Amino acid sequence: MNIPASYVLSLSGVLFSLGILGVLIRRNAIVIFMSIELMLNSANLAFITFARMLGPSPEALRGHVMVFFIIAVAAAEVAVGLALIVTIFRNKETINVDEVNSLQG
Amino acid sequence: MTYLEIAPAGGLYLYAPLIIGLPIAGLLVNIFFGRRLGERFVSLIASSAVGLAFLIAILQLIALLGHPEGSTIMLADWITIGELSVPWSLKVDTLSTTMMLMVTGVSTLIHIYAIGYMHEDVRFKGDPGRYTRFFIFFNLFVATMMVLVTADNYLMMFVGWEGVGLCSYLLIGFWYEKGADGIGNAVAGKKAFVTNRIGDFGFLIAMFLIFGAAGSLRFEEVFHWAETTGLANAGVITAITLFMLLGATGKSAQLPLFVWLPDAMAGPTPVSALIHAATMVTAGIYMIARSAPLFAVADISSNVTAFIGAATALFAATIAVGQFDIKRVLAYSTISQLGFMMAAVGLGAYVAGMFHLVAHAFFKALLFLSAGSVIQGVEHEHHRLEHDPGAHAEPFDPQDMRNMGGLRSRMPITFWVYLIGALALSGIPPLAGFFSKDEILADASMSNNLVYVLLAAAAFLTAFYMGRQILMVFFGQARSDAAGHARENPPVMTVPLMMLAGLSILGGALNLPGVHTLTDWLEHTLEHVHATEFNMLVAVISVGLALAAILLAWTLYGRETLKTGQPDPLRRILGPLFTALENKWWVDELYEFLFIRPYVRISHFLAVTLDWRFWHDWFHDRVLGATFRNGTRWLAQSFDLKVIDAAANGLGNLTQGAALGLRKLQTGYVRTYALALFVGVMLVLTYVIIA
Amino acid sequence: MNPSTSLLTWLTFSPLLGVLVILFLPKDRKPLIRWVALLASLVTFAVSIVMLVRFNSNSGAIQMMERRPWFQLAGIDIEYALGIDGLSVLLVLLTTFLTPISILSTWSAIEERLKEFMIFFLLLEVGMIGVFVALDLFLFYIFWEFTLVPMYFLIGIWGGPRRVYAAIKFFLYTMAGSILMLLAILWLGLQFDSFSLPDLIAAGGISGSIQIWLFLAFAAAFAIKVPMWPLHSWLPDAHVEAPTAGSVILAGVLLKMGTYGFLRFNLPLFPEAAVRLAPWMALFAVIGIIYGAAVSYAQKDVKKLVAYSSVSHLGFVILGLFALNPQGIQGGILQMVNHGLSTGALFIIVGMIYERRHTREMDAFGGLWKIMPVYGALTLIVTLSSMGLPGLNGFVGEFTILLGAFGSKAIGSPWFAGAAAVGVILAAIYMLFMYQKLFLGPLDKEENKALKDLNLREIVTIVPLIVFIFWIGLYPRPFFNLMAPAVEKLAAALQAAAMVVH
Amino acid sequence: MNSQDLLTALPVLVVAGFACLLLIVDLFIPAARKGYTAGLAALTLAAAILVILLQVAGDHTAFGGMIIQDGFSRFLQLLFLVVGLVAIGQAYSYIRRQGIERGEYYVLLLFSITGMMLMASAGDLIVIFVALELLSIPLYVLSGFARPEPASEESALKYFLLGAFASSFLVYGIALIFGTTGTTQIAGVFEAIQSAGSVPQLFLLGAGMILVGLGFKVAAVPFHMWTPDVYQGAPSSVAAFMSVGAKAGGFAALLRILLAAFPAVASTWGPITMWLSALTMIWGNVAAIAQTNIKRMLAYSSIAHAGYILMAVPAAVNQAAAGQAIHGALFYLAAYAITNLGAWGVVLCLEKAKGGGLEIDDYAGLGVRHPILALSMALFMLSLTGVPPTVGFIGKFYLFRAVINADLVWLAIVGVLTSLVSAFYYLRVIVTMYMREGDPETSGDIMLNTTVWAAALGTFIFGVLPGPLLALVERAGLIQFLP
Repeated sequence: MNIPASYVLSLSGVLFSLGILGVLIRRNAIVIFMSIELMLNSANLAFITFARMLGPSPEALRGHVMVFFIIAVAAAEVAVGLALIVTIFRNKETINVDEVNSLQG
Repeated sequence: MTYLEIAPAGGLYLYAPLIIGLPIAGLLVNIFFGRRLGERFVSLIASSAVGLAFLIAILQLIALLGHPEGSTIMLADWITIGELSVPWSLKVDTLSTTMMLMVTGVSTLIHIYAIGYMHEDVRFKGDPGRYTRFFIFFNLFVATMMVLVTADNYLMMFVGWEGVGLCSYLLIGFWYEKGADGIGNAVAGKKAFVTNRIGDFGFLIAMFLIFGAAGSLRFEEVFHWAETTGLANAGVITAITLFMLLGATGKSAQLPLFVWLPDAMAGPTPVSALIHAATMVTAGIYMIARSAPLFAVADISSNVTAFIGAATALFAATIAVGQFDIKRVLAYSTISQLGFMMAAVGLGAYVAGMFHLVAHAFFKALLFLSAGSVIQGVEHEHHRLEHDPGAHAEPFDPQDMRNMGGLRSRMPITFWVYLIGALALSGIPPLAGFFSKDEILADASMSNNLVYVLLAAAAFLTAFYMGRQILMVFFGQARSDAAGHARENPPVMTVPLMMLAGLSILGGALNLPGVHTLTDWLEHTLEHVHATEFNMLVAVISVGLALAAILLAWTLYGRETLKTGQPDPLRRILGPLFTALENKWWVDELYEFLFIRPYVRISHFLAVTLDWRFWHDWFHDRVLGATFRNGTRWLAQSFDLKVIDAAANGLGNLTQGAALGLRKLQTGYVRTYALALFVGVMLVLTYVIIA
Repeated sequence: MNPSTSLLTWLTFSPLLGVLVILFLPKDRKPLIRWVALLASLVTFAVSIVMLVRFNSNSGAIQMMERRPWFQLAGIDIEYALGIDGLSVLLVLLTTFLTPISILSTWSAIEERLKEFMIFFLLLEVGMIGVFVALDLFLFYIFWEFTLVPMYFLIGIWGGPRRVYAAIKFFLYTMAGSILMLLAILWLGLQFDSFSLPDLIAAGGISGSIQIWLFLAFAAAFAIKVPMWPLHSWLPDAHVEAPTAGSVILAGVLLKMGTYGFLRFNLPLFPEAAVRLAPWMALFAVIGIIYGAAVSYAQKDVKKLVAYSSVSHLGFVILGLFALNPQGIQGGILQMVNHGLSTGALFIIVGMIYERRHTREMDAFGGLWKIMPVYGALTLIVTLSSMGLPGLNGFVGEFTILLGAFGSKAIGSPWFAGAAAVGVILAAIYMLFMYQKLFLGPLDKEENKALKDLNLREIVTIVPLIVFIFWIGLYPRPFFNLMAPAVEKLAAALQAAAMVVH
Repeated sequence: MNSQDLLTALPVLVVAGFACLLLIVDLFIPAARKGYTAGLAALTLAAAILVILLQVAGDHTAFGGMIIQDGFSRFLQLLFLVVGLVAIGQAYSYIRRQGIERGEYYVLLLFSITGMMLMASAGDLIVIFVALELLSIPLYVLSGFARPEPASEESALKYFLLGAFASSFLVYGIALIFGTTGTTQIAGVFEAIQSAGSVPQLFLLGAGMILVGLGFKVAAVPFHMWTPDVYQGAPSSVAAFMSVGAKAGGFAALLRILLAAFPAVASTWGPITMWLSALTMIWGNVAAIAQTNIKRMLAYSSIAHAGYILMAVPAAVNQAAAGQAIHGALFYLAAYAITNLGAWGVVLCLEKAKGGGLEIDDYAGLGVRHPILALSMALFMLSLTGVPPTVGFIGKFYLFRAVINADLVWLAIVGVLTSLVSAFYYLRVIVTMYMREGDPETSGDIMLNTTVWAAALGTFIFGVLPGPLLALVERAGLIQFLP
């Protein structure tokens, strides 16, 4: 069976928007971070789809390659991000970003 | 230009520059060595400098007798830009030489007189050190006056013109710490200078117009232009001459700018005699006579001049009647006499004007100096009495005629010379004043009746107030102990008086009817001067008027003389009118109200309200600068920024406010930032879609 | 590089020698530092004299030209171009002449942080000379802005109580103006691919309307510097707060940079605009003359009075320059010098009394002539020169300016000159008022009775100025001769432009 | 992949490789001797500089166009490397003083520099993404390097979250570009758009999102909010490095993409960037006025300067001015780097433990106590204001010239007016240093001071004789494929 690309693309769009929404409304650092991951993965989805639309061509590979890179980078970010969040939790006993606002003005 | 251009007359003209140089040399010597030299030498140097200058003038006279066409001595370039070329150069001709002789001559006498007078004066005023300064200023005056009269172009004349103004300023304010509440004299000096500046403004504009029209400021060229193209440019020339007239009214104390001269009496008496009677104040007359070719073309200006002169003559004479200060009476009489001269030159009777100018110089100088001798006689006594305990507590004015009386016997020489001067001034034949004044009246009677009537009336009053003065000062009995014990002054003062008296008697010989020495003499310089033939009718009338006036004065002040504290009999007769005269028709008050106070207010408004409060503080500091000011205040005392936004308003703190506003946006909440970022994204993307 | 061919470079940067020496002096060797600074400024003065000797006053062309490629900016050669001609030579001399005098004038006034003071002062001199000799717009702008920095420090560190305020105000105002000039300079550079003034003038051919805009952009910078009414608000602050030497240089030279800018750039670069706008410039000049005079009269603080009088005096200069005829322009240039001398002297004089009494309120004085005769006499001369008494320098300038303006076709009406002449009356009023307040009347204030008359150093400081006051007043010919050819040239160019306009 | 490719990419490879190596070597360097790590890192950078200088001039591509090594990239890479050297010099004593000396610091620095260098020579959107992350992630860590200092951690968290957020937009943008053009190669994208007559909406959306992602890195308003907080919280040495390096990296990619890949839609991004730059200049300068903390003040100033550099982008739309604009931007980046590093150096000198000595008031009396340091700072402030004779003035002059040349006079006017506003808060520092009493003590070691003095000298000398630097910039030549 063959799902029309547009479906998939709109799905990725929806995911992306959900991600944004999450970043904007959630307070928990980890959840915000997950929302960002969501956005990245929606991008992955888009890449794959576009690559598939291009059919078997060398250019299509770029899409696939990009996806791998994104995954790798995301992983790196997870590493850094979680580490940060943990250290902050050690200090503040909370990961509510709204309580992390000593720097301002 | 060549260093020297000497007219055929040759050698003697070469010395002309010395007439300026000598007084300058004198004052330089006194500036640098005066302190060490001591009074005797200081006065000697000053007087001899002027005396030598007088000799130089005589040399010029001799030279001119040979070659009456005169000469121009080029000293150096002064200003040369494009077509404008103004040299330092002297013009020696009969007109200027007349002035040279008169000025240096009278100055010499007054210098000598001042040796004695100032010796006393500086001691009365308690600052002997200032003796030197006086003679420095005096020399400076002679020098600048010489620049004025020898100038061969208007700009150089202007140098002298303002130079004498400066000297008058310095000498009026010579006792700058005296006078009304300590500052009176200084203020009088300032008043004189500023009033003159108003006249000078006219002079300046006149020069601009001349240069614009004639393309030069040198007399020959300007006059040549006027004679050749005069009628074509009548309009311009009228404007020029009117502005000149403004200048003349300033310097020669005519309506409406005469107000400074009476106050100028604050200066020491020799100053009043020399500067404010004999020489400087006649500069205006001299300038108009000098510019005869221009006035010849501009009838309107000439008439205006004549009327102003006549009006001033009468106006000042009326005021003189109501004065009690011996010097003020003479001051107003000076204004009045200057009015006569002004009227004369206005009528085109330049010779008559110059004649009266010279004659007046003699007897008015004489009168002032004698007045000075009176004053000093009284003051000397007063100061002596001051020392015995419990003498006059109330302030004593040695110049007030009401404190005098009966000086005839105590100061005989002074009395006689004073009498001569007074009679000359009143125009009693055969004294100088009679001939000179009569010539003017004769001219007026022929050309302009209104002017004649005004002048005649003025002449009548002149005789009257002089009579009044003589009677009040010298007759009756003393109205104060000071006057009671006054005594005659030393010869160093009285000798010059006698010499001047002589001149006042013989001065008329300069231009006797039918002989016209002066006329022929000046003819070499002033074209189209006419010798006024003697008019018996006019003469009789004027003499009659004078005698009548004296008689009237005698009936009022002579028959029974004034007692101490008794009011002036005129007050009874004239009532309020006399008050008006006494208060000089309130002209000063009027000017105060019309010009001075408004200017002070305006400048104060501009300075405080407009420039400072509005422009500096409000607009720049509040509106523009609040940011910066707040910032700097914050710097100066490490102000906490949070406090500032309470204070500030206007555009400046709009920035400030904005800054703080932006600060508030910076909440520190990640999600706020993210939101901001997202908003940005939305903006960009929407733009992308729309565009 | 050898001094003979690059004299101007040496002239411009010779104060740096002094800076270098002072840098290595310990900060507590105060007398030494003073002498070194004075010496350095005197050396500069000597170099400027050499320059004067070399100067050929018969040619209106730019002389001692130095043109070196400096660097390339986006294809435009920016040159290190120095040169001097009749328009600038007097101002350079004025600068080198006033600097040692002002250093002398603060001999005893500045005690703390003397080292920095002298360094900044000499740096300032470099900037000022540079402004007057630079012939490349870019270079000019650099010097122009550079002068801000040392002056800013001079006011801000050694100034009066509100010094910081005054300093920042001074800095921002001048910068605000010059920034617009910067844009105009950029625009010119783009049009002609060159910033070199001679080339730009030679190229010419800017259309009328654009000329107006460029003219205004340049004028913004210069008018603030002059300062022309109504942009004068920074001046009283700067003057009142600045230390004496600062005021002297500020009034004596820095303000002239504005008028010089008009003369050097606006007139030759945008002649048509100059002709078109001359009446307006004249109008503002005249307003400035009257306004400045009136406002001065109402001041209580001597320094403020003198500051406002500068507004009036420089109004005359502007009026003369925009008469656009030889009389006006030469008078204007001479008046720049005169104002530098007279007002400089006035500020020195104020400084002397301030050093003694630590107040500048006129009411605190009176009758000083009695105890300070020398001081009184010298002040009198300066006062008279400042109010334009014939025979002294001020008169020659003002008269020629007014004469030029009166007959100027560019201004187009004698009324401006006529109104300006009223300023001469008003000048007498406020100047004599000041003199009376300080020196005349009774000596009734206790604290004044003990004042000492000028000492030798102070007399030496002021006498040179007096000498020039008389010299220019009595025999200005040499000064006019220096500028005449250059001015004739400029006037001719402006004539041509006027032809185009009308 | 052949040796040619390796040679072309060598500078990047050198830094990357040594960085990995150093990661291991550092384990064997005792904590007391972390100086060695610093030294080795410095050597690495020096080596890379050498390599670049030895590289054959001209434009080369490697790895199938993934890497472009042209004058543009070379110039920027040199800039990054020099900045890196300075950063190491400044950090060495500072982190020790702050008690956060760990070897990773230098390694992370190297990695970040690698990312920047890749940014400069990226020939493919993929590379740009990777480079961006390689640039950023180490910086996230470095910002939090002062843990358990809460401020530091907080700044790291903010930077991290927002950075990731922004870069996810970048990624999605790339995805859209890829979808509409079928390639991620810059050249390819360019050709694809040229050949395809019309521009699809999605492409524009993509372009916009990429703009956002990079705008975040260069701290352009309104994507700047993180800057002040992060600069304030992060260790000053890191902030110094960030303020120059990250910004330059962002601009490298921005210019490259917009000019080389998206010229076809210049009519769209031209106005956007124009407004962004205007907004950035105004906002940055105005907000800076209110700051009392020098680090925040410098943060806003860096925002403002991003605005100035951003002016070059819309200016480059205009063919006539394109060259000047790019050169102007490059020169300004260099000038800004010199001046700003110097200024931060002074900040480092005055900073005490626990964020003391960071208020502008703490600078009072510096002029008397430490004349040379104060003079340098004054010079930096004047240069940031753009007052001659400083390099900052030349930079502004150059940029404004390009902008006016592109007929964006109003933008130039905004520029000059805002720089007038900036004069105020820069002067405030000078005023505090010279015109107020105070007794600040400084703790600068020889290396730190050297960097400051060098920067001061550079600021002044390149202000008076900008010739060499200008020559370098203009030799950098235009971006490859520039239409």
